[in-house]
Amino acid sequence: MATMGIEEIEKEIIEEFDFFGDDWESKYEHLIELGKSLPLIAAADKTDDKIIQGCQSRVWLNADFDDNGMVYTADSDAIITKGMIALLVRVLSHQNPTDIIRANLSFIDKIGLKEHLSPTRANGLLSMVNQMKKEALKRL
Amino acid sequence: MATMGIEEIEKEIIEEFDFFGDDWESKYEHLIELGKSLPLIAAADKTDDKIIQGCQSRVWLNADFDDNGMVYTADSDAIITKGMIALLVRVLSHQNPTDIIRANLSFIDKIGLKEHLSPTRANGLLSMVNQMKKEALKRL
Amino acid sequence: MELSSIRQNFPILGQKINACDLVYLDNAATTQKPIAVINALSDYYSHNNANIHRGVHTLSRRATDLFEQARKTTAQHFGVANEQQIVFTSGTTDSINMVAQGLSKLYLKPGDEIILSMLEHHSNILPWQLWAEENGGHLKVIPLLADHSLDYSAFEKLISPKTKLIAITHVSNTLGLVTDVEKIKSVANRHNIPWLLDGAQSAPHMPVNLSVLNPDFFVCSAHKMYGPTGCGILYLNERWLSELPIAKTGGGTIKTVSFEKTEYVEGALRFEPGTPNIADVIAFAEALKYMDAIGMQQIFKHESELVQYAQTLMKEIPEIDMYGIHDHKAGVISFNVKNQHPFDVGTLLDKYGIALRTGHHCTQPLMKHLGVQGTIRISFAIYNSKQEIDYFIEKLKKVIKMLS
Amino acid sequence: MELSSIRQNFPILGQKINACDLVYLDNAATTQKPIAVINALSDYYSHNNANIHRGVHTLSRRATDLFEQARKTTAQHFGVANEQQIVFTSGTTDSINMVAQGLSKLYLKPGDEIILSMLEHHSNILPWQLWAEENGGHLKVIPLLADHSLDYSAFEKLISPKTKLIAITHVSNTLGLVTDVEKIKSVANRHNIPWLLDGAQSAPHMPVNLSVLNPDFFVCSAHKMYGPTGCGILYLNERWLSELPIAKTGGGTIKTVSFEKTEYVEGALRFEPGTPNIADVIAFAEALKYMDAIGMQQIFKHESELVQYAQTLMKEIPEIDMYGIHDHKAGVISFNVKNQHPFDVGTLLDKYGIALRTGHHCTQPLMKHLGVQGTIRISFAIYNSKQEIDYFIEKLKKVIKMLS
Ligand SMILES: Cc1ncc(COP(=O)(O)O)c(C=O)c1O
Ligand SMILES: Cc1ncc(COP(=O)(O)O)c(C=O)c1O
Repeated sequence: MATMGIEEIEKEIIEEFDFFGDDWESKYEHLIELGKSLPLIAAADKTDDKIIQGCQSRVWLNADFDDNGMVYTADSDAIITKGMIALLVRVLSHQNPTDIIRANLSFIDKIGLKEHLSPTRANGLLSMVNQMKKEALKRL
Repeated sequence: MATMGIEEIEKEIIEEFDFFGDDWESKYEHLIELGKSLPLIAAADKTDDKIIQGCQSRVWLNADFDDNGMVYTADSDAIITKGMIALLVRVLSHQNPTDIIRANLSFIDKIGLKEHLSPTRANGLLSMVNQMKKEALKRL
Repeated sequence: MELSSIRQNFPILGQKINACDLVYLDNAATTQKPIAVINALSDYYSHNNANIHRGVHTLSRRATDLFEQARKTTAQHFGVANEQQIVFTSGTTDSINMVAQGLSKLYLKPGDEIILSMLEHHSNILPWQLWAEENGGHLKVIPLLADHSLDYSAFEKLISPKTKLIAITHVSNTLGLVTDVEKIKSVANRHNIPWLLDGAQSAPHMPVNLSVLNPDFFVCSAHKMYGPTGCGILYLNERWLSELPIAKTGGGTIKTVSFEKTEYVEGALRFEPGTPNIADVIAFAEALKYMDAIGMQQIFKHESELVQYAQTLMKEIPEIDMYGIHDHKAGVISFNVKNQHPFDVGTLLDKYGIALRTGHHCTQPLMKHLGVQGTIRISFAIYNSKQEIDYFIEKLKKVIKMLS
Repeated sequence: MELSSIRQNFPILGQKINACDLVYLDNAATTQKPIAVINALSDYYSHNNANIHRGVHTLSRRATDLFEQARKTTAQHFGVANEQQIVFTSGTTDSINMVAQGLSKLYLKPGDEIILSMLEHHSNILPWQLWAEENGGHLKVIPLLADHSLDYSAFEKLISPKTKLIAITHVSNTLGLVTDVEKIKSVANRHNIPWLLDGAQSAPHMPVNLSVLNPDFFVCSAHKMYGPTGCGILYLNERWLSELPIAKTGGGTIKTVSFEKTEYVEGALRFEPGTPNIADVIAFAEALKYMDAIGMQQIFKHESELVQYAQTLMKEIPEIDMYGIHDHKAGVISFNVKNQHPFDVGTLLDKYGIALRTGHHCTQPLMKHLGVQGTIRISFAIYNSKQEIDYFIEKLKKVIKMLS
C-alpha cells in the first residue's frame, strides 16, 4: 500500500497548487511539467484497445494489481491532459480498490481544474477516471 | 359597358361603408347581407375545375365576356368571403378588360377589409382577384 | 401558483386585438411562451452562445453543459432514467419521419402492415403512407365508436402476423379525446409489436411517465409545451436506441470518417447530425421546468375544469354541434355552428380578440368520418380562465346571431 | 458602419472570460448574434406568436406574414426571384440530407457515381456515403493540389457517364479556401450533371447570388450567419423544386389527405412538413438584413484584410505550420504548433479569453490528407479586429513558450 491515503495525497496536491495562488499561468506550467515527467506507459500497453477516446485528446490507460494495491500507468497525446493524468495516477496508484471506488477526487475542484473533468469535455479524462474505478472494481 | 367606371364604383362603396364609421359589427353585418344577396352562380358553372382553393373557404369563379365587357359570377361556401366577392363582382363586372387589369382595388384597404386580400389569408380571395384579371387578359 | 400570477408570466397575453383583450384559445396549434423561456433565449445568445461538443473554449463548454443539462431535464420530466434515450429533433413531425425512415430501412418489409387510427394527425399518417406507397406496405385504421373514441375491440382484430408497428396518437388534436394507452400497450405487448405514441397533444396537458407507459417511441413538440418553435423530441426505448437505423447523418454523429467507411457514436448523438438547435433546446428545458413548477397534475386538473365548464355552457346553445363530448379530455373542444362555415365564425370571433382555429386541423380523414369540411376548435392552456370562456360564449352567441 | 459600432451590436462580445476580454475567433463553428436578431426572437414571442398558415385569427395572420416575408427577404438576399425556391430547414446538414434522401428515391440508381472533394465537411460526405452503401453507389473524390486547393483538371477526369451529382463545398470550413465555382459549373453544365453547392461557409462571408451561380441546390445554416441555431435553407432550382421527391412529410404540405391517397401542394411548403421553426426563420431574416445593411462585399473585404494580416504575422512565428495559405480566403486560418497538440494550445489560449476551435473540424478525410490528427483554427466575422489578432498573436507566442 501507499504510505499515504488518497485524501492525504489530495491534500498534498492542493497545498502544492495553493502555492501559485491565482496565478493560473504558473499553475498550468506546473501541470505541463507534471505531464512531461509522467512515467511512460509501456509501449506494449499503448494499444488501441487501451485507448479511451475523448473527442480530441486520446488517453491510454493500463491497470494492474500488486501487493501494494492498484498500479496504473497512463498516457495522453495532449500534455495538459497528461498533467491531469499524472495527478490522478499519483492519487490512486498503490491504493486499495475499495478506497479508489469511493474516492470523490475533490482536489481537482479545489486546485481549480474541475473543468477538465467535465462530462462534456473533449479530453477523455472523465472516462479515464471511470475506467480506473472500473478496473479497481474488478479487483475487489 | 357599365355606366360607371371602376373607380367611381369603388368610391360609391367607400361612401357606403364610411356610413358605419368605426362600427365594425355593422360593417360585417352589411358584408354578410351583401354575401347573401350575391346572385347565384349557375349550378353548371360551380364545378371543381372552377374552384379556387383557399385553405379553408372555397371560391368558384366563372368569367364571360359580352358587349358590356367582362361578366363575372362567383360563389363561396363562406359568407364573409361571399360578401367580399359581391363587392369585387360589383366593381369589375361590365368593365373593359384593360381597366380590370389595371385596377388596384384600393377600396378594399379603404373600407378596412384589406386583411381579406392578404396573400397568406386562407380564403382564396386574392387568388380570385388574380384569376379575374387573368380572364380579362384573355379578352384583350 | 395562482392563475393571475401565471398570466403575468406570459407577455403576449397582455395584448389588445382589435381593441379587445386577447383571448388565446388556439393552444393546440401552439402555446404562448412564458418570460422564462423568452429570457432563456436572450440569455443564451447574450452570454453563452457557441457551437457545442468538441469545443475547448469556455463558451463552448458552457453551451455544451447547458445543452446536455437540458437533455437530463427532459429525461427527468418524462421519467426516463437514461437521458441518451432523449433525442432532440425539430418537432413531432421530424421525429415521426426519423422513425419511419429508419424502420423502413431494415425492419419494415413489403407486405407489412402498420396500424394507425382514424384520429391521427397528418404528421402521423403521411410518413407511414409514404413508406407504404414506396414499399408495398399497408395501413390499417382503427375505426371510431359512435362517441368518436377508438374502437378497441376492432383494434385487436386488425392485428395480423404482418402487423409490424402501431402508431397512435395519445390525445386527438381535433377532439381532445385521450387514448387508453394501457389497452394499446397490452395488445402491443401480447403480440410483441413495437408501438409509437404521438404525444404532441398529451405532453402539454398531462403527466407523461415514459418508464411507466414504456412505448417503443414517443414524440412531441416543444412549441406546444410553452417552449420555442423548431424543437421537439424523439424518445426511443433501449432497443431502438441501438437498433434504429439512421436515416439522417452528418457532422457530430461519428467516431471516425473516411470516404470508405464511417464509424458512428452510440447514444442520442447518433441521431443528432449537424449543429443542433442549441438555443431552443436550452429554452425548451426552461419550459419543462416551468410546467413542472406548476405541476403536470395541476395543469391537467385546471384544463379539465375548463373543458367541463365550456362543454356545459356550449351544450345549451342549440345552434351548436359538438364533436367528441367526453369527461376525460385534454384541453380541446371541437364544434360547428349549424349551417355556418367555420371560417366565418372564426373570422368574426377574431374581431372580438378571440383566437381559435377553424378548418381540418390536419386531420382530414377524421373530418370525412365526421362528415364535415372542418370544425371550429378551442383549446386551452394553463393561463386560460373561466372568465375567458364566459366571454367566448357571449361573443359566440353574438356571432351566431350576426350570421343567421 | 464603423467597426466599433458593429461590436456594440453584439451583447456577448462585452464579456470577460477568465478575467480577459472575450476574443471570439470561432466564427466558422457559429457566429455571435446581433441584438437585432435576439430582439426579433423576444418580439416575436412577446407580440406575434401563433402557428402559421391556415389560421384565421390576427396573431396567426401576423406570424404567417412575418414568416413568408422572411422567405422573400432570404430570396432577395441570395438574388432569387421566385421565393418558393427557398425552403427553410433546420440547417445545412438537414438540407443536404433532404437532397440525398430525395434524389435516392427516383434519380440515383445503383452503380451511379457522385463527385465530392477532399475538402468536404462530414455533413457533405455522410449523407452521400449512406446512399452509396445502401444502394451500391460510388463516391469519387476530387484530390487536392500541393497548395491544398482543388485539382480541377483531376476533377474533370472523374466525370463519367455514371456521374449523377457533384456536391461540393463553396468554402472549406477548415482551410477557408474558396472553390472556383465557375469551373465546377462549366464542367457540370457541359456534362449536364446537377450540382450542389455547400454554402455553409460562403454565405456568411461573401456575396452569393444564386441566379448568377445557378446551382441545382444550395444549402447554408443561419447560425453561421449571425442568425439563430436550428434554422437553415435549401435552395432548389425550378427543376428540382417540382421534381425532387419528398422524403419527409406531414401536416401542412398537402392539399388533400386520405388513408388511400394524398395530394401535395406545390412550392416550398411541399418540403416543410410540420410546424416550421417560425421564430428562428423570422429572426434569421433579421440577420440577413443586418448583413445586407453592412454589405456582403464590405464583410468580405474586412475579413480578407484580417486573414491577410493574421497570415503575415503568423508566417513569422517559426514554430507554426499553416495549412492552405492563400490570398483569396473566406475568414479562416488553420495551423498547428510544431510538436504540440492542438488541444493544449486551445486550452491555454482559452485562459486568455481567446475562443478558437481545435480538432478535426468534421473534416477527417482532409486531416488524413494533411497527415495530422487535428488543427487549430481561427475564423473571423465582421466584428473581429486587427487588435484582436495582435492580442491573439501575442498570447499564442506566450503559449508556445509555456508548452515547449
Ligand atoms: C462546409 C460546411 N458544411 C456543412 C456544415 C454543417 O452545418 P450545420 O452543422 O449547421 O448543419 C458546416 C458546419 O460546420 C460546414 O462548415
Ligand atoms: C397529434 C399531433 N401530432 C403531430 C403534430 C405535428 O406537430 P408539429 O407540427 O409540431 O411537428 C401535431 C400538431 O399539430 C399534433 O397535434
